[in-house]
Amino acid sequence: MWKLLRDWPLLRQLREGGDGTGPEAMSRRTRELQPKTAGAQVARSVCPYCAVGCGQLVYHRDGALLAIEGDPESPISRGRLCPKGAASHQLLTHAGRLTTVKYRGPFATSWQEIPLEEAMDRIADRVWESRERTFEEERGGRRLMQCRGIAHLGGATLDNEENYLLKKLFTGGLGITRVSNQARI
Amino acid sequence: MRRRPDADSEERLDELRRQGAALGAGGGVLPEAGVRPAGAPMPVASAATGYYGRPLLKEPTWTWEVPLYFFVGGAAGAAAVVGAAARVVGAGDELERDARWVAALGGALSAPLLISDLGRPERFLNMLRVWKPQSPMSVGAWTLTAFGSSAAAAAFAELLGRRGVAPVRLVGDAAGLLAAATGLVMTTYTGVLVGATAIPAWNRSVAVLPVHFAASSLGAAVSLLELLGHDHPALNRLGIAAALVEVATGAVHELDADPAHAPLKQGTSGALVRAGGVLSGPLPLLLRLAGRRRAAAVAALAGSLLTRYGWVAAGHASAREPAVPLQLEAPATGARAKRDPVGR
Amino acid sequence: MPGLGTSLGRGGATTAQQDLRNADAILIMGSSMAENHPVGFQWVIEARERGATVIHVDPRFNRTSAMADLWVPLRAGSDIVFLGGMVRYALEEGKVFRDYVARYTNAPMLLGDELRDTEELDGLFSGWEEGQRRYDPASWGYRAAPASDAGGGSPGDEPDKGGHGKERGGEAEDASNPERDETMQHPRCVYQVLRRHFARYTPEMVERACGVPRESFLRVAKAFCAASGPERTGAICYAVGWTQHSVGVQIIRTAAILQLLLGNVGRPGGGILALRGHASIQGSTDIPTLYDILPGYLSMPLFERESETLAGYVGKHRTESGWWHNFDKYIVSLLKAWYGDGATAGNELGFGFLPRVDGDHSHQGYWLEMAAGKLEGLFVIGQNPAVGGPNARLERKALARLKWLVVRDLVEVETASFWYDSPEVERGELRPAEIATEVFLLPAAGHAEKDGTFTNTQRLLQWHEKAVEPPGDCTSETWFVYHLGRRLKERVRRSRRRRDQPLLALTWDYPLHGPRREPVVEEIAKEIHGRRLPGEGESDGSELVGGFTDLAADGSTACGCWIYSGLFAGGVNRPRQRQSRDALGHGWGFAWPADRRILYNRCSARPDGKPWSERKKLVWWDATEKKWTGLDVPDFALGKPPDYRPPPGAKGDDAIAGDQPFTMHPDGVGWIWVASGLKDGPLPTHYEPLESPVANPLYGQQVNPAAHAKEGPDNAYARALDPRYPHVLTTYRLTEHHTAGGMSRTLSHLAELQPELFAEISPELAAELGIRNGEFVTITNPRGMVEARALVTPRMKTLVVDGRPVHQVGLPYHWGQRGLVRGDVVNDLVALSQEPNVRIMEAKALVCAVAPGRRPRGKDLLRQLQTEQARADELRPDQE
Amino acid sequence: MTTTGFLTDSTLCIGCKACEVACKEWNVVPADGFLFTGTSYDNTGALGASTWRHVKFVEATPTVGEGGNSPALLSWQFSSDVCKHCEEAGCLEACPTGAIVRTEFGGVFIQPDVCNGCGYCVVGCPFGVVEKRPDDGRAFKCTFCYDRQLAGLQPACAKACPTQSILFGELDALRDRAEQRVTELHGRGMSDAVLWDARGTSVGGTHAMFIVRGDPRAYNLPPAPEVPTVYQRDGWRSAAYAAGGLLVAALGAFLLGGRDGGGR
Repeated sequence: MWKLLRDWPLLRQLREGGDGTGPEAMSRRTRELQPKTAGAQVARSVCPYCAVGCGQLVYHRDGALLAIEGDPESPISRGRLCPKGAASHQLLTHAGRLTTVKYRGPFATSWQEIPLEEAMDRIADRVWESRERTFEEERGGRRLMQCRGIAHLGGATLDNEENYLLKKLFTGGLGITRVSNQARI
Repeated sequence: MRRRPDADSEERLDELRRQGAALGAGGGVLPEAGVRPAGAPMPVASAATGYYGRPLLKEPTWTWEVPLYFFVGGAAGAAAVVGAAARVVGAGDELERDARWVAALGGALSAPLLISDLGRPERFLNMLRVWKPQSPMSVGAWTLTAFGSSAAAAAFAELLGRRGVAPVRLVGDAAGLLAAATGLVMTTYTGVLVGATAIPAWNRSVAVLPVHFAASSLGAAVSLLELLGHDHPALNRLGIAAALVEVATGAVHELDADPAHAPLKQGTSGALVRAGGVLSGPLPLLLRLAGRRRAAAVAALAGSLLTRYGWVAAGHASAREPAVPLQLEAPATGARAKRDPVGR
Repeated sequence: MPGLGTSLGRGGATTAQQDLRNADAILIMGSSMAENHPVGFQWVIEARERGATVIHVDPRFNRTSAMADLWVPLRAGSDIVFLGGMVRYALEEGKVFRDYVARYTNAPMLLGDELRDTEELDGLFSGWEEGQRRYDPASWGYRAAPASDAGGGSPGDEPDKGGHGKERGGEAEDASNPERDETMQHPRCVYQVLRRHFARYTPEMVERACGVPRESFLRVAKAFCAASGPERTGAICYAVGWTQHSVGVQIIRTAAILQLLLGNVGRPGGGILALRGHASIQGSTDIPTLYDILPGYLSMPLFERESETLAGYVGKHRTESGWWHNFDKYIVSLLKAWYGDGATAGNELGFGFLPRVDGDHSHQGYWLEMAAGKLEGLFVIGQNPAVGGPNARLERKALARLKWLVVRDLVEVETASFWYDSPEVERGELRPAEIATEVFLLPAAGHAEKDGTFTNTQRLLQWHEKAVEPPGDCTSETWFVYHLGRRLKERVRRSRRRRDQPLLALTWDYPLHGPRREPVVEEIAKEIHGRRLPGEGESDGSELVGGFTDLAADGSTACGCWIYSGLFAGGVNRPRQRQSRDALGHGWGFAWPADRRILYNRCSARPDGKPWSERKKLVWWDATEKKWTGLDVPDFALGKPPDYRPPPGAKGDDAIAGDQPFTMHPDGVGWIWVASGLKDGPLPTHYEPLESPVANPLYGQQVNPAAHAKEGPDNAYARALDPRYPHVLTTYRLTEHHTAGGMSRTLSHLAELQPELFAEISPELAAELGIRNGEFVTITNPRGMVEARALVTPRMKTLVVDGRPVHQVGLPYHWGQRGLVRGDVVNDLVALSQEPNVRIMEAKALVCAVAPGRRPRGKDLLRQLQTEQARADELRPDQE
Repeated sequence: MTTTGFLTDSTLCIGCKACEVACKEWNVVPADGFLFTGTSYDNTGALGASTWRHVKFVEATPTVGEGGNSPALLSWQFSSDVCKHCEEAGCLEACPTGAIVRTEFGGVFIQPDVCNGCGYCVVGCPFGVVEKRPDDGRAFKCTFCYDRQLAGLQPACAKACPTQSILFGELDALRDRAEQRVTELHGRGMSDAVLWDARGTSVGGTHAMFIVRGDPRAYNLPPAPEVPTVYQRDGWRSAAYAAGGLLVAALGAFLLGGRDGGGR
């Protein structure tokens, strides 16, 4: 009760003066205000949208993302971001983000959720079956070594290491030649 | 893939060539002539229209309770004054008693009205967080607090006073006087509250509004007392005085050509204001001169209430029109509700 | 990238975004840089504020035009006429930087007598084989140079082959010095052939074909050509506004020719900046998820005789002179990286494991197979073809023919949901209960939830650190591919079948970490960088190589992508470095190759090695130190003096003289003339888009003869001058959204900024059709029909082309059926067509009709579409 | 503590709206609706409770051959608007609860934990900046990133701006810079470049200044904004007369005599 009274800005006004627009009118929360990133950990990252390659600082605490801002030290972006780059925190945290595996069986009219490992097993099965059916070792006595029935699309949004593994497994390992992505000229 | 244009497209091509020639081609680009041709209106941002005719100001956020409070609080304040005056002159106990009760009930009704208008009603006490004389709203909050409690005290004393306990009467009278003093503020500050804003239709009337609202409140207060059965001639005199002032303020607005005051004369808001003006000015005046006190009272009450709603409505209309605050040549064309000039 | 690759040697931007600051003029064309690369555009603004002239040539007055000094609207699809006009202006008005051109380009080379130019053949070059609809480039070679080297079958004309692998394009050249005329006066020298070729690209022709007033054109030509010579430089920025045409590669070629003539390549403030649209689109070509190349632009082996054996394949692609003499080292090191001990001398180092390409396996090529029911399974990872693909309607319908589909993304994109909420379902073309396709939709990890590198638009590799664990079942692609591969390798552990040997041999032993047993990404990066393998007897302890110069052809080294070799030099993760030391950003990230920030920078010095000028110095020869030095890593043999002349019989880089800066080319110079490596001609030539409202004003040949229209019932075209589709349609992006929208339509903070599909229309067209701003309009062509809000704006100009008014309509293409804001799929209007070299679709120049009001719904729309297409069919000329 | 400010230079603005998004991301401001307006590329419309930075798109008619940087004519101007943080702030004076305070940086800050949504600041703002968020009940506007400034960081919008169209810094230095910039632009032939800074008015200057080309009114920047407190003098005087008159009238009315025969 006494504390409440002591924090009553009116009394502070009487004690210290002020017209009720200055520090005397500030609440405890305001007086203790800090940026939400205070004391957070920072990871150095790169914007995932276009190819300018703006440097990003990813602020996080206890495994949760707090904010993503430009990296002032980047010689390319100098800490600045465009609207998309500025929205990349929302990109990773928005409610519509997919976090479970969805499966749709033949002729099904709705999704069902299945465990990740089960999905991986089934995908491996499908790849294997299709490869078995459509792999051609030779044609006309000439080496082909090609899996005709499987194709891949995508890569321009992925990491180099990811594209490397994709190309290595699909083309180098499985003989898939139908591999493509957004990149052209 | 080699494509040879066939006959009919050749014709089409010739026709188009003729069009091109007709359009005075050669420059490679069509003349600027048809930049805003009929059939293709485009919103315009310019010194003449402002930014696509969008409002500059935000409309008031007050809900129906606030104009009602202006009415109730004002009437209550005036009643307290009338009651005190009656007491001082000793013009009759019933009148004084009823005036006190009107003031007390009005004061009691005011707080809930204001609180329910708040976006965060649970925080109504914050109104007493600071003392800001530069904020009419702050002045009003403190005034209402003082008025409400003193008026209530006065009425309560009235209740006990009947049993003739002397000190109680003394306290009651003191409270009554305090209620009257704050009542004077209650009847007038709302005019400053509305006038000292960014809304052109309001702030250009700031010098008139307090008088206007005070007269309106007085008219309402005496009318109430009269309807409660009091026929003291003083009430009629006050009613006539109030009506006279209302006639005057009404005239001021009607004669004023300031475009900022258009909302007071045009549209719904104009209709409300004018109706309120007639009901609280000329009409009760004539009725009182004709001795029809009760009819006059009813009219004045209605007028006083309508007036407050009228002024708030005018504020909305005024905020939507950017021409005045932006000093545009003419009223901005196509000013529409926020972010929908497409007109859906 | 063959546009840049064939002209200059490497298929990447020649410069860094920061270097735009040093330009005296910047020509932005085929790009709205301010809209789509806003943060990179800060350097253009900085140049402008320092006095540079910023020029924007674009059909629309957009946010880039609003920041430019000069803006000129041209008809979409007429870029080569405009640029060709600038080339002609430079040649005829004496704006050419002669000292540069004479020494650093192939302008002085003499060409064979059998060559015939488009001037003589009404739009075709000699060598056109109408039957096969392709060129035989035999007649394009330099005089006295064999049409091709030992490899046989001259490249560039193989229908199966894409263009990405021919960055060098030089197979057809060897070091045998062709005849030169240093005065560049000889009628058969490249310079004179070029003059004659572009002779008809006059300002008057530019006005006629592009709809650009000649005065405006001349202002642009004058302003840009002034940025040339020892003291001044100019830069060109382009994006998909140039590439997405049936002549995309040749548009870029024209720009390369212009920059070579003005001496603007390899110098500060010069060059050509290819602005790419995805975080790692450059990387996904360097380490390609593409069908026609292997990492480092090594061609995929074709299903052909030469590529049967490693020797034959190397013989075909290795050049005698120039950097590609090292071809064998790179392919062998790649095979060792992939197959490890499985790659032995006995099995040609596993060359036989690689699949052979026997057709057009590009996106559009195999999608047509899919539509024909020839594909069983498809992986779609971080892409959304149901909205972003050309003729998206056809692509969506094709998905229903698959046995199974795996989609990995951050959200449920339209590609994953095609079976229940695509427009085709709404129109009753597809019924969920009749679609057999099994769909797996897996949640992906975001950039802050995984380690890895992106390669940005200026070839810069930058590492992004993992900040947090991905939510729920979200995983990185690294995790997905690794564990899929692990499962599949399990199945072949004991297999003796030939088909299983590649999978069996595939090195897949990456260290794992974390709760999900994620491969350690740095280990993959090291594999890409390259290792020296332990030889016989040596106990393992393989060590990292220093860079690609350490790679060997004897199987003693492994390297996943030779051009990236160096990213882990000295065991340091260079892409992760964050100490920028200078304006070019050395010390921040790693630019391929060898951390060179400006390519061909030997050009920044005169032939004698001294800078052209103090103002424009970058790299120069230090006579006392006897080495090249300067502000960038020299793109040249460090110790090779300017006066070095190759001894007879010299091979590889030793065959390149000390004043030949384009070391990737066998002749060491920039190519104004591309003797081979391109499927549609050695010089750029204007052809109309596959769909055009005008007849080609320059030649009888209407469209690019080598382009593939892939015409069919579901991929119909409006024929040239079709009066029913009189308007030019162009598509583009907005700042507020990202490509097909999966990363922007789903975010409230972006979606609210551009909530609805709109069509930008000129006031003239609006008046003609009685359209009011904000109302709905329907845009139609033979492939589709979309409705959009009309945005009537004077920023759209009605041009007069070939004497007739041409209205242009602009449509951004970000919307689909899902997300916070929805709209019709604009790519339903785009034809599935192929530029001959890289098989890109023509999305920037189409035709359409515009009508007020909304489109029909459901079956009615279907009926309407079918009539449109029937009409197009019956009206299609028999020449098809 | 130095007082800080914004200088928004529309000749450098590329209309990318990074400031709008960066602001919303940092301050966790909700979306402001998904309506297509048809007014150029501006679908946000105006500043409000859920839009604290707002980029305006002023379209004119471009001429072939001239870019937007041409001194000759206006074609397409972009300008990022924000709370002006007035020296004499209407909202600040109006607030009855002390929820709105002046920070040590000169900014005007609404304390969300104090505001009770009385709405008086909304009509107190001569720029239509403050607004009540219906679903929340409280009034919101630009905080001048008070939390960031306390930690020595610049506001989110200024940090994000790709072309430094939004400059943040010490107010007086910015003012000098603004004047230099305008002189420079005039030197380049852009005689229509003006600095909007309400120093001459009762608002007493603002902590957000704008360099625009053409008439500021086209950007809804009022030529002569007034802080509503200037009307209080007349208001209270009139109130005093009214109160006095009322008192005199009441007493007089009774003094004139008569008696209340009424009462039930």
